[in-house]
Amino acid sequence: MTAVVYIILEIIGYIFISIGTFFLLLASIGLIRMPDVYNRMQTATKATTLGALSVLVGIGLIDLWWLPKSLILAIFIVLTAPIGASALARASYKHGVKLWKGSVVDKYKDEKEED
Amino acid sequence: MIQYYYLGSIALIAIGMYIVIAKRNLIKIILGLDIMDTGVNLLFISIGYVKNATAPIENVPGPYVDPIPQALVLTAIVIGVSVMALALSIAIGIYKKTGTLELDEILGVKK
Amino acid sequence: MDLFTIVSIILIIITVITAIIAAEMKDLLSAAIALGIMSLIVSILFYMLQAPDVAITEAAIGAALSMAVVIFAIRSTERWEK
Amino acid sequence: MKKALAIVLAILIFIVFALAFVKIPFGEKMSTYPHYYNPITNQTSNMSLPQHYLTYGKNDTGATNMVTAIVVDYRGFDTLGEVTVLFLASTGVGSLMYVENKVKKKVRRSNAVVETGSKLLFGFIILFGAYIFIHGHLTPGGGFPGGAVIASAFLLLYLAYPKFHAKHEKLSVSESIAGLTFVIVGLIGLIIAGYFLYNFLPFGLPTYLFSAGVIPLIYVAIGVKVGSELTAIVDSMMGVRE
Repeated sequence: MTAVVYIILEIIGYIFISIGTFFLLLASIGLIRMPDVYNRMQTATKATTLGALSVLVGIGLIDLWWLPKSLILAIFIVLTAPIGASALARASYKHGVKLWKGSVVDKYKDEKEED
Repeated sequence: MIQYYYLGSIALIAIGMYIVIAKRNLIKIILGLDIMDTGVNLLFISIGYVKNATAPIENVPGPYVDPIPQALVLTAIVIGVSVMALALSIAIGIYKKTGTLELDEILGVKK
Repeated sequence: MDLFTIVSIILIIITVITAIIAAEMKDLLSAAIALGIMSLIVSILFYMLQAPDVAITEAAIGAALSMAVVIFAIRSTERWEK
Repeated sequence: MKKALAIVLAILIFIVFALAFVKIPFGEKMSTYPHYYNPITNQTSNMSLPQHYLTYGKNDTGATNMVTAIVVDYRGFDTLGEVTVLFLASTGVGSLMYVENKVKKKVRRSNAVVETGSKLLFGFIILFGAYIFIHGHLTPGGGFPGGAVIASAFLLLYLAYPKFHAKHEKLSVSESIAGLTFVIVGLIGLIIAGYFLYNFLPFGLPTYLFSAGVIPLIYVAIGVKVGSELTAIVDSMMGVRE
Protein backbone atom coordinates (compact mmCIF):
# COMPACT_ATOMS: atom_id res chain seq x y z
CA MET A 1 0.00 0.00 0.00
CA THR A 2 2.68 2.46 1.02
CA ALA A 3 4.72 1.53 -2.04
CA VAL A 4 1.82 2.57 -4.29
CA VAL A 5 1.56 5.91 -2.47
CA TYR A 6 5.28 6.51 -2.95
CA ILE A 7 5.06 5.71 -6.66
CA ILE A 8 2.11 8.09 -7.08
CA LEU A 9 3.99 10.82 -5.19
CA GLU A 10 7.02 10.29 -7.41
CA ILE A 11 4.93 10.61 -10.57
CA ILE A 12 3.35 13.82 -9.26
CA GLY A 13 6.79 15.09 -8.37
CA TYR A 14 8.09 14.47 -11.89
CA ILE A 15 5.04 16.24 -13.31
CA PHE A 16 5.82 19.24 -11.09
CA ILE A 17 9.44 19.22 -12.22
CA SER A 18 8.44 19.16 -15.90
CA ILE A 19 6.05 22.09 -15.36
CA GLY A 20 8.83 23.99 -13.62
CA THR A 21 11.33 23.29 -16.39
CA PHE A 22 8.77 24.45 -18.96
CA PHE A 23 8.36 27.77 -17.14
CA LEU A 24 12.12 28.16 -16.83
CA LEU A 25 12.40 27.58 -20.59
CA LEU A 26 9.72 30.23 -21.19
CA ALA A 27 11.61 32.61 -18.94
CA SER A 28 14.84 32.18 -20.85
CA ILE A 29 13.06 32.63 -24.19
CA GLY A 30 11.44 35.79 -22.84
CA LEU A 31 14.80 37.06 -21.70
CA ILE A 32 15.86 37.11 -25.37
CA ARG A 33 12.57 38.13 -26.95
CA MET A 34 11.38 40.96 -24.71
CA PRO A 35 11.97 44.51 -25.97
CA ASP A 36 13.23 46.50 -22.94
CA VAL A 37 14.81 46.17 -19.50
CA TYR A 38 11.59 46.17 -17.51
CA ASN A 39 9.86 43.47 -19.53
CA ARG A 40 12.97 41.32 -19.41
CA MET A 41 13.12 41.76 -15.67
CA GLN A 42 9.54 40.66 -15.36
CA THR A 43 10.18 37.41 -17.20
CA ALA A 44 13.38 36.91 -15.26
CA THR A 45 11.56 37.10 -11.92
CA LYS A 46 7.94 36.07 -12.34
CA ALA A 47 8.36 33.05 -14.58
CA THR A 48 11.58 31.98 -12.89
CA THR A 49 9.99 32.15 -9.45
CA LEU A 50 7.12 29.92 -10.55
CA GLY A 51 9.49 27.51 -12.28
CA ALA A 52 11.87 27.25 -9.34
CA LEU A 53 8.96 26.77 -6.92
CA SER A 54 7.54 23.90 -8.97
CA VAL A 55 10.95 22.25 -9.27
CA LEU A 56 11.50 22.52 -5.50
CA VAL A 57 8.06 21.10 -4.67
CA GLY A 58 8.64 18.28 -7.16
CA ILE A 59 11.96 17.38 -5.54
CA GLY A 60 10.27 17.41 -2.14
CA LEU A 61 7.57 15.05 -3.35
CA ILE A 62 10.00 12.58 -4.93
CA ASP A 63 12.08 12.30 -1.77
CA LEU A 64 9.93 13.18 1.23
CA TRP A 65 13.02 13.66 3.43
CA TRP A 66 13.76 16.79 1.41
CA LEU A 67 10.25 18.28 1.64
CA PRO A 68 10.79 20.61 4.66
CA LYS A 69 14.10 21.88 3.32
CA SER A 70 12.73 22.53 -0.16
CA LEU A 71 9.70 24.31 1.31
CA ILE A 72 12.00 26.59 3.31
CA LEU A 73 13.99 27.28 0.13
CA ALA A 74 10.72 28.06 -1.68
CA ILE A 75 9.69 30.54 1.04
CA PHE A 76 13.02 32.30 0.73
CA ILE A 77 12.78 32.49 -3.05
CA VAL A 78 9.30 34.02 -2.72
CA LEU A 79 10.65 36.53 -0.21
CA THR A 80 13.82 37.55 -2.00
CA ALA A 81 13.11 37.51 -5.75
CA PRO A 82 10.54 40.38 -5.80
CA ILE A 83 12.71 42.53 -3.50
CA GLY A 84 15.71 42.26 -5.77
CA ALA A 85 13.66 42.79 -8.92
CA SER A 86 11.87 45.88 -7.62
CA ALA A 87 15.12 47.41 -6.37
CA LEU A 88 16.81 46.78 -9.75
CA ALA A 89 13.88 48.13 -11.75
CA ARG A 90 13.66 51.26 -9.60
CA ALA A 91 17.40 51.84 -9.86
CA SER A 92 17.34 51.53 -13.64
CA TYR A 93 14.35 53.89 -13.85
CA LYS A 94 16.06 56.49 -11.69
CA HIS A 95 19.16 56.04 -13.80
CA GLY A 96 17.23 57.04 -16.89
CA VAL A 97 16.66 53.81 -18.79
CA LYS A 98 13.88 54.46 -21.32
CA LEU A 99 10.65 52.49 -21.41
CA TRP A 100 9.68 50.52 -24.50
CA LYS A 101 7.74 52.68 -26.94
CA GLY A 102 4.64 50.50 -26.66
CA SER A 103 4.36 50.86 -22.89
CA VAL A 104 1.08 52.32 -21.67
CA VAL A 105 1.35 52.74 -17.90
CA ASP A 106 4.14 54.74 -16.25
CA LYS A 107 3.23 55.22 -12.61
CA TYR A 108 6.72 56.15 -11.51
CA LYS A 109 6.59 59.33 -13.60
CA ASP A 110 4.14 61.09 -11.29
CA GLU A 111 6.11 60.05 -8.23
CA LYS A 112 9.31 61.31 -9.80
CA GLU A 113 7.80 64.73 -10.42
CA GLU A 114 6.82 64.93 -6.75
CA ASP A 115 10.40 64.38 -5.60
CA MET B 1 51.56 16.80 -16.56
CA ILE B 2 50.43 19.95 -14.80
CA GLN B 3 46.93 19.99 -13.43
CA TYR B 4 44.18 22.31 -14.68
CA TYR B 5 43.38 23.61 -11.19
CA TYR B 6 46.98 24.76 -10.73
CA LEU B 7 46.94 26.34 -14.19
CA GLY B 8 43.74 28.26 -13.39
CA SER B 9 44.95 29.59 -10.08
CA ILE B 10 48.37 30.53 -11.49
CA ALA B 11 46.55 32.35 -14.30
CA LEU B 12 44.60 34.31 -11.69
CA ILE B 13 47.84 35.21 -9.91
CA ALA B 14 49.42 36.32 -13.19
CA ILE B 15 46.40 38.45 -14.12
CA GLY B 16 46.54 40.12 -10.69
CA MET B 17 50.25 40.76 -11.16
CA TYR B 18 49.59 42.26 -14.62
CA ILE B 19 46.99 44.64 -13.15
CA VAL B 20 49.33 45.72 -10.36
CA ILE B 21 52.14 46.44 -12.84
CA ALA B 22 50.30 47.92 -15.80
CA LYS B 23 47.35 49.86 -14.39
CA ARG B 24 47.80 53.26 -12.79
CA ASN B 25 44.44 53.56 -11.05
CA LEU B 26 44.51 53.00 -7.29
CA ILE B 27 41.17 51.18 -7.01
CA LYS B 28 42.07 49.02 -10.01
CA ILE B 29 45.34 48.04 -8.34
CA ILE B 30 43.45 47.05 -5.18
CA LEU B 31 41.08 44.93 -7.30
CA GLY B 32 44.16 43.27 -8.81
CA LEU B 33 45.46 42.44 -5.35
CA ASP B 34 42.09 40.86 -4.56
CA ILE B 35 42.30 38.71 -7.71
CA MET B 36 45.76 37.54 -6.62
CA ASP B 37 44.35 36.73 -3.18
CA THR B 38 41.62 34.57 -4.70
CA GLY B 39 44.15 32.79 -6.90
CA VAL B 40 46.37 31.91 -3.95
CA ASN B 41 43.39 30.62 -1.97
CA LEU B 42 42.30 28.41 -4.88
CA LEU B 43 45.87 27.10 -5.22
CA PHE B 44 46.01 26.12 -1.53
CA ILE B 45 42.64 24.33 -1.57
CA SER B 46 43.46 22.45 -4.77
CA ILE B 47 46.77 21.23 -3.32
CA GLY B 48 44.84 19.75 -0.40
CA TYR B 49 42.35 17.86 -2.56
CA VAL B 50 42.26 14.07 -2.52
CA LYS B 51 40.43 12.10 -5.19
CA ASN B 52 37.22 10.31 -4.17
CA ALA B 53 37.41 11.76 -0.67
CA THR B 54 34.82 13.67 1.35
CA ALA B 55 34.97 16.87 3.36
CA PRO B 56 36.75 16.45 6.73
CA ILE B 57 33.58 16.22 8.80
CA GLU B 58 33.58 12.91 10.59
CA ASN B 59 29.89 12.05 10.39
CA VAL B 60 30.56 9.81 7.40
CA PRO B 61 33.40 7.29 7.13
CA GLY B 62 35.86 7.20 4.33
CA PRO B 63 38.98 9.05 3.22
CA TYR B 64 38.95 12.77 3.87
CA VAL B 65 40.61 15.66 2.08
CA ASP B 66 43.46 17.53 3.75
CA PRO B 67 41.96 19.87 6.39
CA ILE B 68 45.03 22.08 6.99
CA PRO B 69 44.84 24.27 3.83
CA GLN B 70 41.11 24.72 4.42
CA ALA B 71 41.80 25.97 7.94
CA LEU B 72 44.42 28.41 6.65
CA VAL B 73 42.28 29.72 3.78
CA LEU B 74 39.20 30.12 6.01
CA THR B 75 40.90 32.85 7.99
CA ALA B 76 42.80 34.25 5.00
CA ILE B 77 39.58 35.19 3.18
CA VAL B 78 38.23 37.24 6.10
CA ILE B 79 41.61 38.91 6.61
CA GLY B 80 41.72 39.63 2.86
CA VAL B 81 38.47 41.58 2.80
CA SER B 82 39.34 43.63 5.86
CA VAL B 83 42.77 44.51 4.48
CA MET B 84 41.14 45.45 1.17
CA ALA B 85 38.77 47.77 3.05
CA LEU B 86 41.77 49.37 4.76
CA ALA B 87 43.54 49.89 1.42
CA LEU B 88 40.38 51.35 -0.13
CA SER B 89 39.97 53.80 2.73
CA ILE B 90 43.58 54.91 2.24
CA ALA B 91 42.77 55.41 -1.47
CA ILE B 92 39.72 57.50 -0.52
CA GLY B 93 41.92 59.60 1.75
CA ILE B 94 44.37 60.19 -1.13
CA TYR B 95 41.45 61.15 -3.38
CA LYS B 96 40.26 63.70 -0.83
CA LYS B 97 43.74 65.25 -0.65
CA THR B 98 44.61 65.29 -4.35
CA GLY B 99 41.32 64.98 -6.21
CA THR B 100 42.46 62.14 -8.44
CA LEU B 101 43.02 58.40 -8.33
CA GLU B 102 45.64 58.16 -11.08
CA LEU B 103 49.09 57.38 -9.73
CA ASP B 104 50.85 59.45 -12.41
CA GLU B 105 48.97 62.61 -11.49
CA ILE B 106 49.43 62.02 -7.75
CA LEU B 107 53.19 61.57 -8.10
CA GLY B 108 53.49 64.36 -10.66
CA VAL B 109 54.94 62.19 -13.43
CA LYS B 110 54.96 63.85 -16.85
CA LYS B 111 53.74 61.73 -19.70
CA MET C 1 37.54 12.65 -18.55
CA ASP C 2 34.88 12.29 -15.90
CA LEU C 3 32.17 14.78 -15.01
CA PHE C 4 34.27 16.40 -12.27
CA THR C 5 37.05 17.23 -14.73
CA ILE C 6 34.74 18.66 -17.40
CA VAL C 7 32.74 20.84 -15.00
CA SER C 8 35.90 22.09 -13.28
CA ILE C 9 37.58 22.99 -16.56
CA ILE C 10 34.51 24.94 -17.69
CA LEU C 11 34.27 26.79 -14.36
CA ILE C 12 38.00 27.57 -14.33
CA ILE C 13 37.80 29.00 -17.85
CA ILE C 14 34.85 31.20 -16.79
CA THR C 15 36.84 32.34 -13.74
CA VAL C 16 39.85 33.36 -15.82
CA ILE C 17 37.63 35.15 -18.36
CA THR C 18 35.86 37.15 -15.63
CA ALA C 19 39.25 38.05 -14.14
CA ILE C 20 40.41 39.35 -17.56
CA ILE C 21 37.16 41.34 -17.90
CA ALA C 22 37.78 42.84 -14.45
CA ALA C 23 41.29 43.73 -15.57
CA GLU C 24 40.35 45.40 -18.84
CA MET C 25 37.15 47.28 -17.96
CA LYS C 26 37.53 51.07 -17.92
CA ASP C 27 34.37 51.28 -15.81
CA LEU C 28 35.39 50.43 -12.25
CA LEU C 29 31.83 49.48 -11.32
CA SER C 30 31.73 46.83 -14.05
CA ALA C 31 35.12 45.60 -12.90
CA ALA C 32 33.80 45.23 -9.35
CA ILE C 33 30.77 43.28 -10.59
CA ALA C 34 33.02 40.99 -12.64
CA LEU C 35 35.08 40.44 -9.50
CA GLY C 36 31.94 39.45 -7.61
CA ILE C 37 31.01 36.91 -10.31
CA MET C 38 34.55 35.54 -10.13
CA SER C 39 34.27 35.10 -6.36
CA LEU C 40 30.95 33.30 -6.71
CA ILE C 41 32.33 30.84 -9.28
CA VAL C 42 35.45 30.29 -7.18
CA SER C 43 33.17 29.42 -4.25
CA ILE C 44 31.53 26.75 -6.44
CA LEU C 45 35.04 25.45 -7.19
CA PHE C 46 35.80 25.33 -3.46
CA TYR C 47 32.64 23.30 -2.93
CA MET C 48 33.67 20.87 -5.67
CA LEU C 49 37.07 20.51 -4.01
CA GLN C 50 35.27 19.31 -0.85
CA ALA C 51 35.84 22.45 1.18
CA PRO C 52 32.32 23.51 2.29
CA ASP C 53 33.55 25.78 5.08
CA VAL C 54 35.65 27.82 2.68
CA ALA C 55 32.84 27.84 0.12
CA ILE C 56 30.39 29.39 2.60
CA THR C 57 32.94 32.01 3.63
CA GLU C 58 33.88 32.91 0.06
CA ALA C 59 30.23 33.17 -1.02
CA ALA C 60 29.31 35.42 1.90
CA ILE C 61 32.39 37.62 1.73
CA GLY C 62 33.54 37.65 -1.88
CA ALA C 63 30.15 38.12 -3.45
CA ALA C 64 28.51 40.41 -0.92
CA LEU C 65 30.80 42.24 1.47
CA SER C 66 33.87 42.76 -0.68
CA MET C 67 31.78 44.03 -3.60
CA ALA C 68 29.84 46.35 -1.29
CA VAL C 69 33.07 47.79 0.11
CA VAL C 70 34.45 48.41 -3.40
CA ILE C 71 31.19 50.03 -4.52
CA PHE C 72 31.14 52.33 -1.48
CA ALA C 73 34.70 53.36 -2.29
CA ILE C 74 33.80 54.02 -5.94
CA ARG C 75 30.79 56.07 -4.82
CA SER C 76 32.92 58.41 -2.77
CA THR C 77 35.64 58.74 -5.45
CA GLU C 78 35.21 58.52 -9.20
CA ARG C 79 33.81 55.81 -11.41
CA TRP C 80 35.91 55.91 -14.57
CA GLU C 81 39.49 54.88 -14.98
CA LYS C 82 41.46 57.18 -17.25
CA MET D 1 55.07 49.96 -24.40
CA LYS D 2 54.65 49.66 -20.66
CA LYS D 3 51.56 47.52 -21.18
CA ALA D 4 53.42 45.09 -23.46
CA LEU D 5 56.20 44.85 -20.90
CA ALA D 6 53.66 44.08 -18.16
CA ILE D 7 52.04 41.37 -20.30
CA VAL D 8 55.45 39.79 -20.97
CA LEU D 9 56.25 39.88 -17.26
CA ALA D 10 52.91 38.32 -16.35
CA ILE D 11 53.43 35.52 -18.89
CA LEU D 12 56.91 34.96 -17.52
CA ILE D 13 55.54 34.65 -13.99
CA PHE D 14 52.88 32.26 -15.28
CA ILE D 15 55.49 30.04 -16.94
CA VAL D 16 57.77 30.01 -13.90
CA PHE D 17 54.92 29.11 -11.54
CA ALA D 18 53.65 26.46 -13.95
CA LEU D 19 57.10 24.87 -14.15
CA ALA D 20 57.31 24.93 -10.37
CA PHE D 21 54.00 23.11 -10.04
CA VAL D 22 54.63 20.36 -12.59
CA LYS D 23 55.90 17.90 -10.01
CA ILE D 24 53.32 18.63 -7.31
CA PRO D 25 50.63 15.94 -7.44
CA PHE D 26 46.92 16.65 -7.56
CA GLY D 27 44.44 14.43 -5.75
CA GLU D 28 47.01 11.97 -4.44
CA LYS D 29 46.42 9.88 -1.32
CA MET D 30 47.69 11.42 1.90
CA SER D 31 49.92 8.42 2.61
CA THR D 32 52.36 9.81 0.03
CA TYR D 33 52.90 12.99 2.07
CA PRO D 34 56.10 13.42 4.15
CA HIS D 35 55.77 12.10 7.66
CA TYR D 36 55.14 14.19 10.73
CA TYR D 37 58.17 15.07 12.86
CA ASN D 38 57.54 16.06 16.46
CA PRO D 39 60.28 18.47 17.62
CA ILE D 40 59.43 18.13 21.35
CA THR D 41 59.73 14.35 21.64
CA ASN D 42 62.23 14.24 18.77
CA GLN D 43 60.42 11.41 17.01
CA THR D 44 59.15 10.91 13.50
CA SER D 45 55.58 9.73 13.40
CA ASN D 46 54.49 6.94 11.10
CA MET D 47 51.93 9.18 9.41
CA SER D 48 51.77 12.62 7.82
CA LEU D 49 50.45 15.69 9.65
CA PRO D 50 46.92 15.78 8.14
CA GLN D 51 46.62 12.05 8.72
CA HIS D 52 47.65 12.60 12.31
CA TYR D 53 45.01 15.28 12.74
CA LEU D 54 42.33 13.17 11.06
CA THR D 55 43.18 10.09 13.12
CA TYR D 56 43.57 11.59 16.58
CA GLY D 57 41.59 14.83 16.15
CA LYS D 58 38.30 13.47 17.41
CA ASN D 59 39.89 12.18 20.62
CA ASP D 60 42.11 15.24 21.09
CA THR D 61 39.47 17.92 20.65
CA GLY D 62 36.04 16.26 20.62
CA ALA D 63 34.99 18.24 17.53
CA THR D 64 33.40 16.52 14.54
CA ASN D 65 34.44 19.11 11.96
CA MET D 66 38.20 18.79 11.58
CA VAL D 67 38.62 22.26 10.06
CA THR D 68 37.12 23.72 13.23
CA ALA D 69 39.37 21.52 15.35
CA ILE D 70 42.43 22.88 13.56
CA VAL D 71 41.32 26.52 13.50
CA VAL D 72 40.24 26.75 17.14
CA ASP D 73 42.18 24.06 18.96
CA TYR D 74 45.44 23.03 17.27
CA ARG D 75 46.08 26.50 15.86
CA GLY D 76 44.04 28.55 18.30
CA PHE D 77 46.84 30.96 19.08
CA ASP D 78 47.26 31.65 15.36
CA THR D 79 43.53 32.43 15.16
CA LEU D 80 43.89 34.89 18.05
CA GLY D 81 46.54 36.68 16.02
CA GLU D 82 44.36 36.73 12.93
CA VAL D 83 41.43 38.15 14.86
CA THR D 84 43.81 40.84 16.11
CA VAL D 85 44.74 41.68 12.50
CA LEU D 86 41.04 41.99 11.73
CA PHE D 87 40.59 44.30 14.72
CA LEU D 88 43.50 46.47 13.60
CA ALA D 89 42.13 46.72 10.06
CA SER D 90 38.71 47.68 11.38
CA THR D 91 40.23 50.33 13.64
CA GLY D 92 42.27 51.69 10.75
CA VAL D 93 39.25 51.97 8.49
CA GLY D 94 37.30 53.68 11.27
CA SER D 95 40.03 56.23 11.96
CA LEU D 96 40.73 56.93 8.26
CA MET D 97 37.09 57.37 7.31
CA TYR D 98 36.20 59.50 10.32
CA VAL D 99 34.37 62.67 9.32
CA GLU D 100 33.66 65.29 11.93
CA ASN D 101 30.43 66.83 10.79
CA LYS D 102 28.59 64.21 8.82
CA VAL D 103 26.97 65.97 5.92
CA LYS D 104 23.24 65.65 6.47
CA LYS D 105 22.14 65.57 2.88
CA LYS D 106 18.61 64.69 1.93
CA VAL D 107 18.86 61.03 1.02
CA ARG D 108 16.40 59.39 -1.27
CA ARG D 109 14.10 56.96 0.47
CA SER D 110 14.16 53.48 -0.92
CA ASN D 111 11.32 51.39 -2.21
CA ALA D 112 8.48 50.26 0.07
CA VAL D 113 8.95 46.67 -1.10
CA VAL D 114 12.63 46.77 -0.22
CA GLU D 115 11.99 48.32 3.20
CA THR D 116 9.34 45.79 4.22
CA GLY D 117 11.24 42.85 2.77
CA SER D 118 14.51 43.73 4.45
CA LYS D 119 12.68 44.18 7.77
CA LEU D 120 11.27 40.67 7.30
CA LEU D 121 14.52 39.08 6.20
CA PHE D 122 16.84 40.72 8.72
CA GLY D 123 15.88 38.43 11.60
CA PHE D 124 16.15 35.34 9.44
CA ILE D 125 19.64 36.25 8.23
CA ILE D 126 20.85 36.98 11.78
CA LEU D 127 19.37 33.64 12.88
CA PHE D 128 21.17 31.86 10.03
CA GLY D 129 24.47 33.45 10.96
CA ALA D 130 24.02 32.46 14.60
CA TYR D 131 23.17 28.91 13.51
CA ILE D 132 26.34 28.77 11.43
CA PHE D 133 28.64 29.75 14.27
CA ILE D 134 26.90 27.83 17.05
CA HIS D 135 27.10 24.60 15.05
CA GLY D 136 30.65 25.30 13.92
CA HIS D 137 32.09 22.16 15.50
CA LEU D 138 29.48 19.87 13.94
CA THR D 139 28.63 21.13 10.44
CA PRO D 140 30.45 23.20 7.81
CA GLY D 141 30.81 26.77 8.91
CA GLY D 142 31.97 28.47 12.04
CA GLY D 143 32.78 31.86 13.44
CA PHE D 144 34.25 33.43 10.31
CA PRO D 145 31.41 32.67 7.84
CA GLY D 146 28.79 33.27 10.55
CA GLY D 147 30.21 36.71 11.27
CA ALA D 148 30.27 37.50 7.55
CA VAL D 149 26.60 36.49 7.22
CA ILE D 150 25.66 38.73 10.17
CA ALA D 151 27.56 41.63 8.60
CA SER D 152 25.72 41.07 5.30
CA ALA D 153 22.40 41.28 7.19
CA PHE D 154 23.44 44.72 8.42
CA LEU D 155 24.50 45.58 4.87
CA LEU D 156 20.93 44.80 3.73
CA LEU D 157 19.60 47.24 6.35
CA TYR D 158 22.05 49.90 5.14
CA LEU D 159 20.81 49.46 1.58
CA ALA D 160 17.14 49.58 2.57
CA TYR D 161 17.33 52.49 5.02
CA PRO D 162 19.92 55.05 3.87
CA LYS D 163 19.68 56.91 7.19
CA PHE D 164 20.33 53.81 9.30
CA HIS D 165 23.46 53.85 11.42
CA ALA D 166 24.73 51.09 13.67
CA LYS D 167 25.87 52.59 16.95
CA HIS D 168 29.64 52.34 17.05
CA GLU D 169 29.63 52.32 20.86
CA LYS D 170 27.45 49.21 21.00
CA LEU D 171 29.50 47.51 18.28
CA SER D 172 32.70 48.17 20.19
CA VAL D 173 31.13 46.82 23.41
CA SER D 174 30.08 43.53 21.79
CA GLU D 175 33.41 43.27 19.99
CA SER D 176 35.42 43.83 23.19
CA ILE D 177 33.34 41.34 25.17
CA ALA D 178 33.91 38.71 22.48
CA GLY D 179 37.65 39.38 22.41
CA LEU D 180 37.85 39.24 26.21
CA THR D 181 36.00 35.92 26.22
CA PHE D 182 38.56 34.47 23.83
CA VAL D 183 41.54 35.64 25.90
CA ILE D 184 39.99 34.72 29.27
CA VAL D 185 39.17 31.18 28.10
CA GLY D 186 42.77 30.87 26.97
CA LEU D 187 44.11 32.19 30.27
CA ILE D 188 41.94 29.79 32.31
CA GLY D 189 43.48 26.98 30.29
CA LEU D 190 46.91 28.43 31.11
CA ILE D 191 46.10 28.42 34.84
CA ILE D 192 44.64 24.91 34.87
CA ALA D 193 46.98 22.93 32.65
CA GLY D 194 49.95 25.16 32.03
CA TYR D 195 49.43 26.09 28.39
CA PHE D 196 47.35 28.65 26.57
CA LEU D 197 43.91 27.65 25.20
CA TYR D 198 43.85 24.30 27.00
CA ASN D 199 40.54 22.56 26.41
CA PHE D 200 39.45 22.31 30.07
CA LEU D 201 35.74 21.55 29.70
CA PRO D 202 34.49 17.94 29.33
CA PHE D 203 34.25 16.78 25.71
CA GLY D 204 30.84 15.12 25.91
CA LEU D 205 29.55 12.85 23.19
CA PRO D 206 30.66 13.62 19.64
CA THR D 207 28.04 14.96 17.18
CA TYR D 208 26.03 16.51 20.05
CA LEU D 209 25.60 20.26 20.36
CA PHE D 210 27.17 20.45 23.83
CA SER D 211 30.42 18.73 23.04
CA ALA D 212 34.04 19.54 22.20
CA GLY D 213 34.73 21.47 25.41
CA VAL D 214 35.61 25.13 24.86
CA ILE D 215 35.49 25.03 21.04
CA PRO D 216 31.85 26.22 20.69
CA LEU D 217 32.48 28.94 23.29
CA ILE D 218 35.49 30.30 21.41
CA TYR D 219 33.78 30.01 18.04
CA VAL D 220 30.73 31.96 19.25
CA ALA D 221 33.13 34.64 20.51
CA ILE D 222 34.91 34.71 17.14
CA GLY D 223 31.56 34.92 15.33
CA VAL D 224 30.37 37.90 17.38
CA LYS D 225 33.77 39.59 17.01
CA VAL D 226 34.01 39.11 13.23
CA GLY D 227 30.37 40.16 12.78
CA SER D 228 30.73 43.39 14.72
CA GLU D 229 34.08 44.24 13.10
CA LEU D 230 32.82 43.71 9.55
CA THR D 231 29.69 45.70 10.38
CA ALA D 232 31.90 48.51 11.67
CA ILE D 233 33.93 48.40 8.44
CA VAL D 234 30.77 48.59 6.32
CA ASP D 235 29.44 51.43 8.48
CA SER D 236 32.66 53.43 8.20
CA MET D 237 32.89 52.95 4.43
CA MET D 238 29.22 53.92 4.12
CA GLY D 239 29.70 56.96 6.35
CA VAL D 240 30.97 59.33 3.68
CA ARG D 241 27.90 61.01 2.20
CA GLU D 242 28.67 63.89 -0.05
